[in-house]
Amino acid sequence: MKTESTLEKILASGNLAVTSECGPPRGAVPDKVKEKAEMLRGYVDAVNVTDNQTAMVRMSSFAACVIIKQMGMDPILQMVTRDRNRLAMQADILGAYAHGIDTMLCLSGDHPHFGDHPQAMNVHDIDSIQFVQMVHTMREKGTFQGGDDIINPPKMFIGAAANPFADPFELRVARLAKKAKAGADFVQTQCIYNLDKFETWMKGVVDRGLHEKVHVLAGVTPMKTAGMARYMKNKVPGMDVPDEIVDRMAGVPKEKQAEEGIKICVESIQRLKDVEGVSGFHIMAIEWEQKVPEIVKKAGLYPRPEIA
Amino acid sequence: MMNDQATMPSHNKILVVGGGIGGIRAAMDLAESGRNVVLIDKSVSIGGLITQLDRTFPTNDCDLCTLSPRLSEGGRQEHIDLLTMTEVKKVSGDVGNFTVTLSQTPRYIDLEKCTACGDCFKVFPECVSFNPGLDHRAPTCMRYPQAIPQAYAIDMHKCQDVKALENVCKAGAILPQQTSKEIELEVGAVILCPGADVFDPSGLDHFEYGKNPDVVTSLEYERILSASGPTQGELVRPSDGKKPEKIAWIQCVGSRGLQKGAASYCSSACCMFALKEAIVTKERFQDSIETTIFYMDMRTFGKEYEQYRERAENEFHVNLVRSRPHSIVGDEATGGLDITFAPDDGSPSITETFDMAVLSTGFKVSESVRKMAGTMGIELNAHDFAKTDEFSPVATSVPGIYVCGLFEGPKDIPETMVQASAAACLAAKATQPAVHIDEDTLVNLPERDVSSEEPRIGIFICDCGLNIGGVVDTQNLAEFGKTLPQVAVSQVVGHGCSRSSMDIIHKTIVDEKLNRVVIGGCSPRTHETKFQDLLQRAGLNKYLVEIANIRDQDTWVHADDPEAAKQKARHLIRMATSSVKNAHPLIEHSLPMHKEILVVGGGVSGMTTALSLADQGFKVFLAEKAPQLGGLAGRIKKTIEGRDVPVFMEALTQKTLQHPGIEVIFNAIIVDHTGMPGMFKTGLQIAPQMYYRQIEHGVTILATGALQNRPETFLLGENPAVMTQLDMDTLLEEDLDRIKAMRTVAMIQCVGSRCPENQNCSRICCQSAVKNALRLLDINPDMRIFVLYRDMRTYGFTEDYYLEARKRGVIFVRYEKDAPPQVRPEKDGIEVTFVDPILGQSLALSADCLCLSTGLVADDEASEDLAMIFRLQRTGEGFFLEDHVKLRPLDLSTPGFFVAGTAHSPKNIKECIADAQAAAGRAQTLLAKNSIELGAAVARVDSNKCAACLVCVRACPFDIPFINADGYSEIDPAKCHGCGVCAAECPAKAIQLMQFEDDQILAKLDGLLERMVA
Amino acid sequence: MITAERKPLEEIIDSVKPFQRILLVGCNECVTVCAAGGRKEVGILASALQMNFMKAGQTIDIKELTLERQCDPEYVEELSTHMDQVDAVLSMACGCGVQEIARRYKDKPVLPAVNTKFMGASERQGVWAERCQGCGDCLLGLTGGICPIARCSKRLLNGPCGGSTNGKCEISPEVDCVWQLIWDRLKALGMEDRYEDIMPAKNWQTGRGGGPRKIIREDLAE
Amino acid sequence: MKQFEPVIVAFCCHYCAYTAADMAGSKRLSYPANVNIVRVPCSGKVDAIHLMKAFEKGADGVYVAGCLEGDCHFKNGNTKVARRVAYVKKLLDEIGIGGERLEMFYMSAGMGERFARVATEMTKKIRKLGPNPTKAMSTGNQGEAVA
Repeated sequence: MKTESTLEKILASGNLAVTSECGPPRGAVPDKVKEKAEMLRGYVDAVNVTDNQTAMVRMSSFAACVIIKQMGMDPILQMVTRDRNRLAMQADILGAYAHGIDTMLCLSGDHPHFGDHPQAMNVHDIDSIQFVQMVHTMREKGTFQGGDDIINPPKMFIGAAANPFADPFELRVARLAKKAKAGADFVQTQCIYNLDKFETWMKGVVDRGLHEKVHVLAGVTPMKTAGMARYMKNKVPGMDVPDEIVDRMAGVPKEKQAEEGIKICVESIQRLKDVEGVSGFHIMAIEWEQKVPEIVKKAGLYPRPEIA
Repeated sequence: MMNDQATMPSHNKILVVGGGIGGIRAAMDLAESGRNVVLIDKSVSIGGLITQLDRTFPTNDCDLCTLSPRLSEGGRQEHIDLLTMTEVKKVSGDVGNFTVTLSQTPRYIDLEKCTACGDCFKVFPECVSFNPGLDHRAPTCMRYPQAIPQAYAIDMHKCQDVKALENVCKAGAILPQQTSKEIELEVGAVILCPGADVFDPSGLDHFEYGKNPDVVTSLEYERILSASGPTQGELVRPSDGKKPEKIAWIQCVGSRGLQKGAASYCSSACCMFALKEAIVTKERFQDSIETTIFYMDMRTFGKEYEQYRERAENEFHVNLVRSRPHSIVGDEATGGLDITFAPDDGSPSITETFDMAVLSTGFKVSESVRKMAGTMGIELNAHDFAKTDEFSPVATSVPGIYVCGLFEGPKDIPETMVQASAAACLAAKATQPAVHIDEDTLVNLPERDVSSEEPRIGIFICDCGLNIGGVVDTQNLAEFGKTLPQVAVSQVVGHGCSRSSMDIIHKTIVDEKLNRVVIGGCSPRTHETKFQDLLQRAGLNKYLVEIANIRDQDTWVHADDPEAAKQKARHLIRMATSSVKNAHPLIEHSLPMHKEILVVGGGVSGMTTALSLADQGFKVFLAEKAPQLGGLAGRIKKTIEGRDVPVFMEALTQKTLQHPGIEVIFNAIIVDHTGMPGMFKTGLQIAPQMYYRQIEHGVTILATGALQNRPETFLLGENPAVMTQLDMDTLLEEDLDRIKAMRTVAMIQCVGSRCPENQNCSRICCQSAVKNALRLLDINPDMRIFVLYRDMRTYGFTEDYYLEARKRGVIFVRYEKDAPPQVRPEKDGIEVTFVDPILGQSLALSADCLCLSTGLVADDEASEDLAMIFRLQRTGEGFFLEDHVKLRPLDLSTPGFFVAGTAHSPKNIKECIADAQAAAGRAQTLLAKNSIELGAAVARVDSNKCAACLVCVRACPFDIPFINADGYSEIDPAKCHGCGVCAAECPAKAIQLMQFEDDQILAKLDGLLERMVA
Repeated sequence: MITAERKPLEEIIDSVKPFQRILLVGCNECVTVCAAGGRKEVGILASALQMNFMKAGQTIDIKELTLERQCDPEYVEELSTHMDQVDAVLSMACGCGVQEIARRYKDKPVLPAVNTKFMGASERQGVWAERCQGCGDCLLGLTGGICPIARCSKRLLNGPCGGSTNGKCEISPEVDCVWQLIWDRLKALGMEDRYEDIMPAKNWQTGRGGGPRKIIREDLAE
Repeated sequence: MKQFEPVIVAFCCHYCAYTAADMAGSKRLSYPANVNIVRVPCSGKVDAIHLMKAFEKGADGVYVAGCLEGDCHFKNGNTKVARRVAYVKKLLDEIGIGGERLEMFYMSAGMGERFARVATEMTKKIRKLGPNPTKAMSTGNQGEAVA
């Protein structure tokens, strides 16, 4: 084992891993964090804690992770290169690890353009791949990015994001390869609605044997309404929602659409289970965490394996 | 230069007889194409009939002003040898080498010495005569202010005390002993343009002309209106000097065989003449005067003339009464004139009282001209006009002697100009170009370097007769000019463009050492070059003049508010003055001339113009969009005179195809065009492969023709019995049996013409109808033929055929615009219902055939594309718009472009051929030059300011600027088109457009907006 | 070239309000080329200011002058003769010019009339786009001659983020995804494999990270 | 008090608008004397500075008249200047002179009537707008530029 990470253990055991996420509140309200985390207890192996998601200020991922850790659950510390330079990032990693946080996700982050502080300077001192590389160096070499030794280097189980749907598509597998090369242990993908396209990508991944180097957790997101489906299709960059899905959502009466969304989500998981190279699922139920248990159950991923 | 033949070798000399506008045009065309000309006129100065006109339609310009620049050009042309008071005695020999004997009656004045001071006249008014009628106080024998030559003439018989007269002249220019002399010359060709007399109505007692002073001819009325006329342009009744309130015009006096001694033909020009006089009268007095024209048919058949008539009726409220008054009787009591006439609606005669009556007298050949023709052995037609062939409109029966203008047949100014150029073209063929003489070196003072001088501005204000002087006080304006900074001289110069005024300006420039000149006059568009030339002659760079357009853009448009006009005139003068300060000398560039010609269109006009040019050794490209030559004329069988068109066309086509100098390009579409006169590049695509070809040429002649109009009315295209006149023309040759079978034929005129869709009169339909009617009767004498018309427009000699048709029983019935005939299909025929104006009730007739006179319309599609590609202006109907409706009828406003044939307006074959030869003649005037003079209005880059930013390179519509090896923008003055876009976009202000530099433009604004109380 | 854009007139007007006699100075280099501060813009601005004050019944005395280059002391020296007749200088040059004038004429207020934008190229007449951020350590050789630092919204050096859609950037369909461009170019050059080398974290010292920069050519410097 | 008489500057291209003005002359179509023509070879020659200076010097209204779209004797000078006119209109708004005092018109050489109509309309419009604000304060300048 490279790390103490529960997620690593689950994956190593060959079980399909399940992660979900919890967006920290836009205020100093620890109970909100607890409330959300509580819903997921027992249904997921680890909980992603987002870092100023969509460039909106929220409680820091680091602090929220600490709260969740204290609840005896396993948080995944998300961190974006947008808001910190390499000093700040390494400092937080040390701090987090000091609180027993051993799993993290390295991202570049949404552009401030989309957030509540469009005027903000975006740092991007390093990019996501260099970020992965940096965390990997800290773990394997025990040195800071600058080269100095670290006393008790943090051993992080390193995750990254992968978007199989963004352009240029032909670059997508290579991009994963790069992240693997940089030292990523697992990737969580963008929400998958276009399963065919995902399978094409996955095939490319398998052909290059990348799934041996890095665990791929397929991202899924249940849709609440046809409106949401349409929005994701048209407005969210790098999101690929086929018309069938939109039509299917629109095809059912309003009050039944949420249900339909869950159905689609579950069916996707069912199908993806059999896709070679998929080693788990990342269920992103944005502000809808209460539905995660239902999905996990219906998808036959419950109960979660007990790992000592 | 006068009377000096030494400089001229004879073989390339051409004699032009008659110094009217036609003669001047012919002489100038020849001179410009390098031929030497002897221009003779029997009167004391040239100008002819037109110099007696006040203004001409449609622009109602003052004709002296449009003409005079031409005249002094005529005087200036080094190739022209002008002999006045001279007539032809004898002509012998034949084409290429005629020997002519001229006799010149004494002027008793030494032209070289006479300064036209006028002293002789002041003391001895009786020995000078002035005589186009109505002349109470013989002002001077110079018939009009811009006379050429600029000298007096003496009538010695009238002179009592010759000695005293001699002494009066300080210049010692009076030569009492002068005697008439004979001059003999060798010439290659002769052009006759002696003009015509007008019918003398004094024989017609029922009009009281000559008895009652208030009955005048149209020409005399012109003189009354004319600023240079006896009444100084005041409109007064000759009898009592009162301003008339009701004026009547009576048409066809001496024409259309109406009165005793009247000619049988139509004089063609009188209808427009009367309309113009009525409009000008209305313009002067608006509603305080009533104008009425009594006419039989309103013959406004020329280009856009119909619209002019519309304006007369609707805008100016000229009453048009269709009737022939049978008498004018003076009313002692009222002092008025009682005119009695029968309205054409059949109602009984009416008598109405007018203050003045104007007789629209027609043209007739004068006795002297008839004699002259006799001595030359020229065949005359039944009306004593020179006989010409329909297929060779300006050639007389004697090879080498050509005719143009009124002597060829009654016509108006544009047609005269066309024939003049045509005659010039043919005459030029018979002669060789003279050695080119560079005019500038001959007449110009050496250019003075004014760069170091402070501006000394001279302001010269034209009164342009009443055009300017009648609205603003020019004297006062000149005084105002004096108050402006750096103005050395400011004065009024009468008709600034007149010879005398030009000389005054010339002298003032020299004497006062002026180095900048402002002319307050008419538009720079028409007169700038004239004054630029004047500066050059006076030793100043031609770009040191600025023209303030106080006529076209002030007095003409603000006549209703003299105070405003006055202020604006001051603005314009101030603007020009402050701007001219910043003007500086510019040099012009020149390029070699391409002598090839591109003719677009292979119809009768295109082929004729191509041949006329090719015969003189020019290379012609003839682009035809169809796969064969011929055009519309190729579908016509017979002319009205019965000539066989197909035979003629076949010969023409063969000649064109076989001529080594002509390259015919079939299936060709024009796709692009660049360049300037003398070096055009035109791109063609040639079907079927549509391959691209570019042609380099010096001039372009558009002979793209027109289309036969086929409006979907009167069952045309639906019913086999309905056809156009053109169809009938074919039928007459190809299906005699069908013709023989017809018992009744109806014809409807003005179908698709003179209507909202097409305001134009198609000109040729009336004669085609008459032509076909007569041919029908030839085949089937007892056929009943009805012609339903609005106005029969059988102008000129075609009137004879109209007469003949009536004699032979063709029934002509008039219909009103708003009550057109109705047609209904019948079994084997058409029922035509129409209102008989006399009976006032509608009649129906069953016709075996209905023949529609549909006339011609512009080929809108084609002409629109061409107008776009060549950047030409078009009329509302889609015909190409000429540069000057009267004086340059075939020149398009884009230099280097000419139009011929029906692309200009509807015409018959004869007129098309004249056009074609004329266009060729006009083209030669350009092609004769060996280099293209480029204006100096080109963009210039200041390399010190240039940031080499490429803005000009990208902005130039013609891709001329480039960044040169030294790293700044360079603009080749020879290629620059002078639009100034680069100058306007340059962010470093490193580019200036010469002649329109920023400081000049800003100075104009200063001049205008300077906050000073005037 | 350095690009700039005239400031909103209102802002310029406010900045010159306190002064009576203004020396309006243009520059014949970059700002002329990008139509922000050449002779012509100087003329237009002068006229606009003039009118604005006339409107209020005031007059302002504006002297127009355009220097060959405002970022060279010798050229800036040319202003010296005018300085005693003006209360303030309004510069239409880029920031460099403004500062050069401020450096030379210690006791005169210098006001910027343009906003200096970026180092760019003109895409076509009237359109300029950012191309370089002067990082001081050019990596264009590795990215097919297209700069991800200047042209990627996130300055990503190792490939497109998940937001790249149809060759456009996630922040706006008006903006090209530079990594799409780079990738197309690498393919065109047959250098696809280059892409998989990880570009190490950038050393920003050579750029702004290293503080204000200077170039000294020993052989030329005096 | 006599009605305000604006001074209007019309930059006219030689080939179309200026010819149209002459045409209006030969047809004797009267229009307000307030319009003063400055002749340019092509409307595309008219510089933003010329437009600004015209107002600075006290013009109450300014317009540029070029050939009909597509008919420019120099291909596209008229559309080029139209863009400049739009740009300067914005500037004039910014400094409170009012962009509506500046206009762009198109006409062919034959359109004497249109020239007269445009001149009349523009004058009417500027009369309504009143004097150029730069003259408002400096006393008594109103009719004067016309006087």
